[in-house]
Amino acid sequence: MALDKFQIAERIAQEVKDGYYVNLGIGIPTLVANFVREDISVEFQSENGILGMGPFPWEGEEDADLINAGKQTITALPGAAFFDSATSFSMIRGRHVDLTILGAMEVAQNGDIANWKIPGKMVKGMGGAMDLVASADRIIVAMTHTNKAGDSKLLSSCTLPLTGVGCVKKIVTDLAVLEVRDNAFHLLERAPGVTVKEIQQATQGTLIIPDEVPEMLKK
Amino acid sequence: MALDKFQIAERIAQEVKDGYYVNLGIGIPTLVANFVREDISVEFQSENGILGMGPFPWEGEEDADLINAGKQTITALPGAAFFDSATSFSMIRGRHVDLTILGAMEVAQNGDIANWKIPGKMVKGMGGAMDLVASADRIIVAMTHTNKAGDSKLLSSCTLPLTGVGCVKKIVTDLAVLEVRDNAFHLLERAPGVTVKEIQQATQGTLIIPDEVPEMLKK
Amino acid sequence: MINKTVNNVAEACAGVESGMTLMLGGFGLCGIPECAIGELQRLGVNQLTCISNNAGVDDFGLGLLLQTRQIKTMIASYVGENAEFERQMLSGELEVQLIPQGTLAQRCQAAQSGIPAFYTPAGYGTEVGEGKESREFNGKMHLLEHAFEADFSFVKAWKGDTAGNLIFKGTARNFNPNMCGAAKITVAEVEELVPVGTLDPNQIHIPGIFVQRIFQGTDYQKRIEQRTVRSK
Amino acid sequence: MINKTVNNVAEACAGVESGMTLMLGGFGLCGIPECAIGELQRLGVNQLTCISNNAGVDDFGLGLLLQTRQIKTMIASYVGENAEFERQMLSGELEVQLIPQGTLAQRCQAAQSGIPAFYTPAGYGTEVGEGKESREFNGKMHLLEHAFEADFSFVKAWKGDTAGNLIFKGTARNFNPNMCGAAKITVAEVEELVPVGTLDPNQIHIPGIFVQRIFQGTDYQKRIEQRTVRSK
Repeated sequence: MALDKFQIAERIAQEVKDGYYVNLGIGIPTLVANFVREDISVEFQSENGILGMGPFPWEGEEDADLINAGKQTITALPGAAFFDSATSFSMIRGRHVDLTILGAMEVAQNGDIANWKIPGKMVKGMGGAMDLVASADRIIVAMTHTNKAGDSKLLSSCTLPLTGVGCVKKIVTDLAVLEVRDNAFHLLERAPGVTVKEIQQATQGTLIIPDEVPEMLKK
Repeated sequence: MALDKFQIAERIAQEVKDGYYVNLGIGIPTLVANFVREDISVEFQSENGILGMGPFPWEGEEDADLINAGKQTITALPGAAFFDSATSFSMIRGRHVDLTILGAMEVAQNGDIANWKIPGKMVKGMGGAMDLVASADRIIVAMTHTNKAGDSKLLSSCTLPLTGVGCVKKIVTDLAVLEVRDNAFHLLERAPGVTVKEIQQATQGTLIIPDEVPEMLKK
Repeated sequence: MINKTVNNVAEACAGVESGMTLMLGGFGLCGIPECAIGELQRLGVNQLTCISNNAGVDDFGLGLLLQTRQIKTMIASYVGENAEFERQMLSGELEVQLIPQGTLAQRCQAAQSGIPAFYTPAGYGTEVGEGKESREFNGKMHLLEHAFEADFSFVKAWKGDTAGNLIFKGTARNFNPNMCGAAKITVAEVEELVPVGTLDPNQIHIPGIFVQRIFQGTDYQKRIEQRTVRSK
Repeated sequence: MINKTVNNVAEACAGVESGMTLMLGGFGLCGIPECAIGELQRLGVNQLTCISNNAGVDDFGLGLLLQTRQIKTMIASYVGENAEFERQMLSGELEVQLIPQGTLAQRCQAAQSGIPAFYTPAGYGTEVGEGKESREFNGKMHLLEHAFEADFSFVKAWKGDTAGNLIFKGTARNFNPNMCGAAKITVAEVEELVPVGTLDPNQIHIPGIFVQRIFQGTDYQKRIEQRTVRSK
């Protein structure tokens, strides 16, 4: 069965290693923080100016001066630091952030990503996404495998305006975990109960399938 | 009679206006702070990272963590701020500092200045001088009119490696106050008792002499 | 110290004219110069170019100046969550330049710092790079980006002193420090204006040299855009 | 929080090898990483390229590494007040690159920030501009300058916590913050190492992400180069 957004987040959390500074995009990526192992040390950076971001505040303790990049009220953990936007992107552009997790509307088999604009229809802007994808060494995309119309979001080439070129290394969808390299999607894992055939049908770009495709989230 | 270094500083202090942020170079410029009128508000910037620099500390109150760009122990006035070197040069390069006063080994009639190197002999480095002269709108040079060998330091063109090109606007020496424009030194004032002829003899570059040349430091 | 105090927001905004380019601090509704925005609306200046990370919401922040059609061009990185904005943009009434957030911040910082241009990898190979110079450094393509030029910068700080020294709070810092000194005139509004000598010189985020006018703001709403909480 | 603590200066300097490029904070003798310099001398690594605003004095600071001939190339802005330095330079034993102080700071900052290159007016028309690309912006000539590349950054802070967050004191701040995160590995030595949560997150000058190793230094001399005082 396809994963829900919490399970996608749970699977991505396995990619978060001890000592990582991590930037979480809006949406599913935000949920990843909830699933990171307790026995490792990780710090979350939000590009609006905090390192050491904590969970949402207790009711009544919200502070208008303390939000994340999704404009949600948050808390700061002991050891957190606040900084300005230029410093924030020094962390990102200077490759001090170890892992970037963000959503996408389309990913191409060469690693291109599109997630900021549908011409003539939706223009929210790129926010910090272009800086993040142009700079990060490790980029994981969290998204559904297909869009609401049922069309694949894993394409031979993107149709929407790009956010970055050749930058996506890994994708976790509701159906599968895939690695992007050598101009193809390499299937690594499948959602529990989802068949390789279903994944293949939902993938428009070139899909490389190994002999064995283990299930995700096996305990 | 030629001015001493304190009188040069006193004359330069007259160029300091209310509301100015001023960077003072090492040597005579440092003395200028002592002669600024009490009834105007001025802040001194030192490029090693302080705005609102105060006088030397009282004996026994020196702090190794509080120096000026000449490495002298100083104090911070109420309202002072400390900052890093990049921010310091943001102030300078970004033209937020209103007036720069520095010494020179040579100034040319086109405004070129040389003050950091005598090839094969003396190489102390330019410190912040190249940034200061390349950026400041108002640059005043404080120096003796001639060097120890008696040669003029106001030249048709500099012989030493340059610190900046076409940047000096005003010069205050022990003999005169001069404006630099239209590829010439324009004599504005003379030291008390110093004749125009003496100034002319001490000036190798083109000197423009008006009909009347008032004395400096007339009370 | 040089006194930067003005009496009120009207004095602080003196000289703002139609057709000018303004920088405005804030991220979403967090740390925005509420008082200055209110005064700009009252002044009725229009044909403005506004540089700000976001465009407010329909009825607050820069959304107020959109309602009254005072903005001709918006330069921002993210403009979601604003229906009127989207309508004006898609209809062509509003000119919009969307640029990557890090590039936006650095173009402000560059203006403050007298750096006319710099290279960044953000946006290479995308629409953002169209018509721009590109160049390879260390095997990677970069775009040449230029410092902004603006007439006024409006920023909001937590505390400030009469010499213009500023301290920001939490994530309300965001673009505010980078916009200080990045325009011809920087106007800072603060929640608390204190006498010179009150602030620790080690803890000042923006030294007063980057600020031309400072005043204590009033009636801050400090709206929360997305109230997310845990329940006990 | 991620723990950046190492036990001592020896652990902090692990991996430094002959021939490497090192950044060292400080202005004159103010805010220099005294412990790291001492350890570099003890290690005896040589053929070093050192990026630092100054070169110390004869018997302190980087002057110590000059005495022992461990430095091959010195990149600095001001090197006066050091006779041994002058001797080695004029005799050709020491390679020296003198660059404007603001350019030095910005090339560190650029390395920290992932900006490979930027334009500055400093040095145009002088020896410093020879062989460099120049370009006009706003009617004024500028030079293209590049981010530094270095193996280690050694900085000195006043207080730091185990997550690597740093606070500097007075003018001992200088180049230290700009060098953090500007090399592959940044080593911070502090006068006081405190537990996480002790420092106010609003007052941190350098967030821990820019620091890989932190330790509490010992036996600081904090020498004063020019003791200037007023007498009561």
